[in-house]
Amino acid sequence: MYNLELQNNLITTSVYGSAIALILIGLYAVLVKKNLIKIVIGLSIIDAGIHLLFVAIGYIKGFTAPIFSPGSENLANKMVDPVPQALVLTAIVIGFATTAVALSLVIRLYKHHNTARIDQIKSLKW
Amino acid sequence: MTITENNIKQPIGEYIQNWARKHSLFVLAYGTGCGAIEIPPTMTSRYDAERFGIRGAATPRQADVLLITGYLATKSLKRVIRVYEQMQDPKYVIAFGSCTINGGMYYDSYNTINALDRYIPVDVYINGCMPRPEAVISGFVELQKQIASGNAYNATKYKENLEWYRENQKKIIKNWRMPDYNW
Amino acid sequence: MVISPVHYIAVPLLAAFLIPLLSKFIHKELARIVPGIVFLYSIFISITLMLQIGDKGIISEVIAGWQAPWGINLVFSPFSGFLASLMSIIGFLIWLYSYNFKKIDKEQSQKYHILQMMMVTGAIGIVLTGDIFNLFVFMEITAITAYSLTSFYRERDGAEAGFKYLLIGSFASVLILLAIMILYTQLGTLNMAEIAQKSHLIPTSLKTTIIVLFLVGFGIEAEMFPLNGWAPDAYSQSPGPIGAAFAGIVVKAGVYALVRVIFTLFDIHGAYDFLIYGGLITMIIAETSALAQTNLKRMLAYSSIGQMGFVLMAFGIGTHQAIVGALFLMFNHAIIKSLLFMSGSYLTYNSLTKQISALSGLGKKLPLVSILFGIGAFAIVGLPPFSGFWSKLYVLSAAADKNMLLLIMTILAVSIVEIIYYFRVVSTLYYGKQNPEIEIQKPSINAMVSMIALGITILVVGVYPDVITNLLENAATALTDKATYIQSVLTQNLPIN
Amino acid sequence: MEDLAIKILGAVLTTIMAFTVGMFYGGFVRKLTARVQNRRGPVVYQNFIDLLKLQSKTTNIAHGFMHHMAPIWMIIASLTTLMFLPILNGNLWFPNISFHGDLIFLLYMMVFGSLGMALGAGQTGNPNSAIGVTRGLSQMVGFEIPFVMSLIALMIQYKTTSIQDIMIAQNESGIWNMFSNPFAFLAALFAMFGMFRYSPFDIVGAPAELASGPVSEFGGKYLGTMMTANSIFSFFKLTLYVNLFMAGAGNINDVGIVATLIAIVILLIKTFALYMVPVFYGWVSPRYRTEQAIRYFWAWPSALGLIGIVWALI
Amino acid sequence: MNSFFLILLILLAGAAISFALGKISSIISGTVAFLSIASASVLFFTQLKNNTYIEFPLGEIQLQWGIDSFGYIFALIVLGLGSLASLYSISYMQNKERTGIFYFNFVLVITSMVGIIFSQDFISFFIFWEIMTWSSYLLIIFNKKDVKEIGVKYMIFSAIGAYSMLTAIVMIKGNYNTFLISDAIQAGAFNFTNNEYIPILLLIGFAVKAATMPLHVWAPKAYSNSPMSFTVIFSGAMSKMGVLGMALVLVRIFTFNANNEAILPNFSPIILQQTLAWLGAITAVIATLYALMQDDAKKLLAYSSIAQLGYITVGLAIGTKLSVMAALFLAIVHGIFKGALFMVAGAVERQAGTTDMTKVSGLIRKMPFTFFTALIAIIALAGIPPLGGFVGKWMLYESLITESNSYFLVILVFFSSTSAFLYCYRFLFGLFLGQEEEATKDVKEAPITMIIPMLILSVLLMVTGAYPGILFDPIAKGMETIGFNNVTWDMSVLGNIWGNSVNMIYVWLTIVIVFIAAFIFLTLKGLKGTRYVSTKDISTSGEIPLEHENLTFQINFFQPFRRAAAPMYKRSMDKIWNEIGSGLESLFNFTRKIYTGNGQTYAIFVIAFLVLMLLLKDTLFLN
Repeated sequence: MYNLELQNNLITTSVYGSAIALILIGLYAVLVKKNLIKIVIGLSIIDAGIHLLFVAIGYIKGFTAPIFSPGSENLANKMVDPVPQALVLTAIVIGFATTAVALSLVIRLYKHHNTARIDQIKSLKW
Repeated sequence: MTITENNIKQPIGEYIQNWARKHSLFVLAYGTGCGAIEIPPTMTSRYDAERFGIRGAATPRQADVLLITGYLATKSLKRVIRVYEQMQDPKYVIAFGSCTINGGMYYDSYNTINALDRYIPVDVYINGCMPRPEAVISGFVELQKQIASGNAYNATKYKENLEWYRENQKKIIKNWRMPDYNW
Repeated sequence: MVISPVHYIAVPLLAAFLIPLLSKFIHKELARIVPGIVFLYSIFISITLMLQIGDKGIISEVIAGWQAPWGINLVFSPFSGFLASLMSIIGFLIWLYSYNFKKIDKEQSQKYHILQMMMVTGAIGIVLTGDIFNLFVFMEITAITAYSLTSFYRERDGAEAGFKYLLIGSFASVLILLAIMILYTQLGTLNMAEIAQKSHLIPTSLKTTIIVLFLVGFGIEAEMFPLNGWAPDAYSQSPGPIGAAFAGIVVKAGVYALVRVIFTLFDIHGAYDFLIYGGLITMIIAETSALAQTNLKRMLAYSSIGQMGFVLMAFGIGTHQAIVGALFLMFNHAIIKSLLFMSGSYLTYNSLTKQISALSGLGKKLPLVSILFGIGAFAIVGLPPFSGFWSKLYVLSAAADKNMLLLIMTILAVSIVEIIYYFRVVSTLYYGKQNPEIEIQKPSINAMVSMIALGITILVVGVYPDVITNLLENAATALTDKATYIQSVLTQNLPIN
Repeated sequence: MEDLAIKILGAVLTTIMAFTVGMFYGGFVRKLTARVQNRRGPVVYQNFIDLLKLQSKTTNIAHGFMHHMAPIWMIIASLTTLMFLPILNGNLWFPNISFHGDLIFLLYMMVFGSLGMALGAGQTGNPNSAIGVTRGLSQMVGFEIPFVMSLIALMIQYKTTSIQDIMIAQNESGIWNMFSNPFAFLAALFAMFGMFRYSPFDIVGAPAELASGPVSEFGGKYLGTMMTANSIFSFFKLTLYVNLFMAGAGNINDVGIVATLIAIVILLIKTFALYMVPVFYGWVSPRYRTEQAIRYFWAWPSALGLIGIVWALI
Repeated sequence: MNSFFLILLILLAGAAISFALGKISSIISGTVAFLSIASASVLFFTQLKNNTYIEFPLGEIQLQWGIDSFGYIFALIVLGLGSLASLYSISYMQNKERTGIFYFNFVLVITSMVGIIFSQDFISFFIFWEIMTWSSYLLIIFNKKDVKEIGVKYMIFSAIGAYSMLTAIVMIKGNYNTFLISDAIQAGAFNFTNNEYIPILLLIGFAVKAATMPLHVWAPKAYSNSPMSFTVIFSGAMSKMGVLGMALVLVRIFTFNANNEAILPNFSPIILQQTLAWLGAITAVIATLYALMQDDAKKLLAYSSIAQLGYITVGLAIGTKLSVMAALFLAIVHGIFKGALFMVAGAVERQAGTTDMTKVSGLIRKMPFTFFTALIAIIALAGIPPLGGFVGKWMLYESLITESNSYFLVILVFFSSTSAFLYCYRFLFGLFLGQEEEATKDVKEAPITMIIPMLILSVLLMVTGAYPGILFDPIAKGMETIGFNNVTWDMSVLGNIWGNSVNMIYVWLTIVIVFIAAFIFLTLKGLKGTRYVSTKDISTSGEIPLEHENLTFQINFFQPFRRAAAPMYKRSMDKIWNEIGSGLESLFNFTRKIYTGNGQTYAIFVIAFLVLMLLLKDTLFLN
């Protein structure tokens, strides 16, 4: 079980803070910016923020990477949980795929509509 | 069984029928000319034709007497013939005023019939221009006498001499377009 | 070879990898045929496994030998098995239908078939997996393939719909990921059975936060109002059979996830009311929006959203019978909406525009398709003797058991709206003026077969619902019986052989 | 057997009486109208002469089967209603076939004749006839409302739908209904104006506009038969009113010839008195338009009828 | 094999076969339909014994079918009229397209009605009810005229009815845990003291089919627009299914405590009873007023059907022995005469091409048998003695006056009934009387297969007039089944509880004797002098109508009446419903604007919803 109490470490706090800031920045981009590319970038930023947050939560101060290598067997209880990192890796891949699809769609939208403003692309409505 | 009255012999059934016909004359007043104005005083309180059983009828189906009141324009003739033929036997025609007899003051008019009985058979003529209601009533009384004696058979004459009448009628009426006499 | 639930996922993945190679080196046609074989195999697995669990209860299969709490496992319970079988069958029928579908063949049809296969695989994965992160991954597989399929036609609006879907879908993935993260920090496990076992340990406020995140995240996939802005566009712009797949497969997976979270993971009763009201509002908004649609596929899309609202609401009632009813609704919705989308897309295809008014008089030119569409329309509004009636009856009588008179009346009032727009289409089909200029593209035999199969299913289930109710009873029991689920996953986890 | 013979005899007697009285009433009306207009007028038996003349017409025109049937329907309606109406209160000689005169049956049977005539008139193809018929039917809808209201008031009052019972009850209490429930009587009286179609409600025949309306194609024997039916029918209507509101005539215990004759005389007096009301009203009123007539009936007479019902309920 | 299944199977097979044969020949298809319905009728009336029941399960639901004396009444209408109508439609549908679909749905409607009569449990009742609804929907839009308006309207109102019925059914299941009608009755599901909404919802459901105001607006166009051979069933038999249901429910509401008299358990049923009765009467009045303004004979008949159903509703709502008997009698007789009238309209439509009374007139010489049927049926419809219609009306009035205190109701009903003479005359005059049209010069009498059913129905009307007892017999038995005691009747004597009676035999005797005497007199007298002339030979002030001129008075027929009754025409239920409909539609159009089409807006929705949920999470999930 992990404690969620915030460690007094300034660095850790700043990591959490920047993660949340990233999420909010991304959200701002997605919700307010009109340009499709900017929206896609915003989505990526949100993803990045989430990933950062997850990794940060998984990290315990002073623990090492969860890699078993010769000579590190005795460090087994001093390792951080590998699962969040594994998850984040997967999520990054997924985010990559999503971004790729998104960008291809943006290209096609631009071709069809001659604009990249999301508020002008609403031929499907109601 | 016959019954004799005024030197005329009739079977009793016919006598009764004629009596009823005589006392119940439904008049279809064909108000073609100025004579029509004489009909209201004839029917209303001063002269009161109803006491003779004379009564207005609205349609030829119910009428016994066709009253031609005054001059008859050629245009009206067609209607008069039509009405006359629609009436049911026994039926009588009273022609009213000089115009029906010889054209009267319209004798040389291009569109007035001069002698009515060339076109339909007339039972009683009432002369005068116009005849007073007394004269009209006397005409009716004359008709009643004819009916009672069984002499009012002009309708039968019309049927018998239909061709002659038609010939005369068609001389006047150019666009005939009427069903032929069908009874 | 031993049949195990892993084959559901492994075989299509392998096939997806092999298809480009095969088609390049052996024969081009293979790219289109192989997915069908894969689906057939899935159906075969489904049948075998469904027969197996008849006596064994729940099959929990671990991947790569790791024991349950630690490794990723697949759970084939009567509930998930029912959905997986349904999805494979619908997937197969959709493949059969879209095989040499003219308009798809104009584009790159092999991509289409791979994507479609992967989408179904993802959905089946969602249903089968016992690991919450794995569920997320499968959901992303489904979603990404769905984005691509939505914008498959290189027409003007496909990309737009795809982008909207992607935008909202990304939110879903973010929220679900966030929820999984918080969950993991609290419990240190990702196994759903274990989470279910330990969920009472989470502090209440965090627990509700997690639930909210999950609900909103999966709610997006399950088309809950107001999270369903993407849905009408995606349905209407995707190829016809994909619309059917959305309605029959993708959304079902979303609903599955939502229901799993509420019923198994947290078993929180407050969420029942949320489901009822959320479902009800979804239903009202969607059905009333469908009323004024002039575009057939968009109308079907709204109707689909409304039906999903109905399903959610039925789950929200929460009694056994209601869940049976909800599952019945899901089943019906899958087959009926698939039929409607399939026949509807032939109708629109032949009318040059997707407008309803352009369909007039097609009933004479495409008699069988029109009749099938008519059967679908009659069934979905719940007219006996078609299958839609029974699901409605189940849900309504479950609601009546709880004495929810107003709810029943609202549902039925909304159903009247549904009747109006469906019957408008049917009457246009049969009794509109005919447009003589249209050249008719007759559906191919395989498409006819798949549609007729669906139509016959509707009729058979409608006349004799017993064929399906047993399955549904078991599934409903499996869903609500949390203890058995936990027990069978956590203890019966010996790897088979 | 004897019973049957008496019934048949009674039926014949009733018919003859109704016919004669009806015809004479018509003659009286003509005579009186003439006197009011300061004329001598025809003889009182003028109607008989007219009838005789009409029947002795040698040619008759029919426009088809329904035209031929119309007078028959009217005769059926007149005679059937008459047969089911107690003429004299329980008198042996006028038993008819009445089952004490059921009001609702009579209400509906009364329409039979109108419908028959309307059909006959319709077949003639004469537009005037059809217009007359629509007027007549519309007017009927008008006057039936107050009429039915007053009938309902009576039925409530006496808890019976039998005319005979109503008569007996009046005789026993000694108070005529026209006094015990004046509102209902007034409503019925107004309805009667419409029923007899004297001015101001002579919109059906309306000689100046419609050429005698429905009957405009009927002549000869048809018109004659219609006249007969109408006479019988007006006698029926009068008797119905007298029975309902003026205690009818005769007494259940009087079976002797003299008593019967007295009863008949009483009946004649009552009916004649009642008959004069619409006739008097007609002398002083010009003709209404159809919609005016309908509104007339739906306004005050109906209100009176309602008050009558409330009165009876109280 | 069980006769219940056998009958339904025969009918279904008939439907299927006639559907398959529709492409080949409409006559064969129609013959198959007729044979299946006729043989099902024969089976029904010979094989099925009263009060036989079968039970069988469908899943967890126990279904029960059976036939009791009450259902028997309606089986008489459905199967009798069904056979005749299918015989009639062989010729009627002869030259039409898509006859396969027509006969399929036609037989299916009959099947579902038979099913409804069989059903002793709500589930099969509802299933058959819905089958009836949609198969009739397909027939209504069969003529492809105003499909959207008519069909959708019909479907909406049917759905309102069916769904309120379904609500009641599931609520019964929820509260009493049964789907069986008899169990529900025993548990007191229809009883007002237990709950008000179940009987009311059921009544709404049935009232739609019985076209009671304000749920009647679908009826006029639906009746007039479907093929006439179906409207015979539609108006004659299908509307009676609503009557069946209403009778079942109402009798249970009112006679819960007492068997013979309507002793009312508490106050609210009285209100319901009065409301329903008034609604019925107002329906009758309004429908009559609209009927007499119609220029299309079919529409006229449609409105008149609604009016007649209004009387039936009144009778049922009053709920006394005589009134229920009157209502059921009227139901059967209405089936007969309205069936005959719609057949007449169909024959005219087939022979003359239209039933617009401004375009057709003077058909009496061309179609004498049709006219005869029309005449007889109209006399019955108007309630003029001595036909069956009068018997029903008489009982209704007597019951209203003598047994209930609904004196003001009786005025309404009477007003409607009197105004009915207007449209009755209009129907006969418009189609058959007056001068002959040039356009319909070559019209011939309808073929024999159409004439025979019409004549059979006319004869039935006369028989029911002279011997209403033959109908009283099944009705009385049926009424005893649903809870009345000692329902007495006589072969031809009608009696009320105040002791007054009408003997129909005497009425017939008088009329026949007078008729014969008058007919002989009038025909033989002056036989030689009597001439039959054409309708052109009329006295129009000597004017001669030309051949192509038609002087028949047809347009604005009841103008004076309309002027007099103008205030009553001001508002129409149709308009009100349309306003409600368009109001709702614009509301829906407004709400769907939520889907703006802008992806960003949807994203904002998601976030807003998330925030909202996060704010409300504790109140939502922790209760």
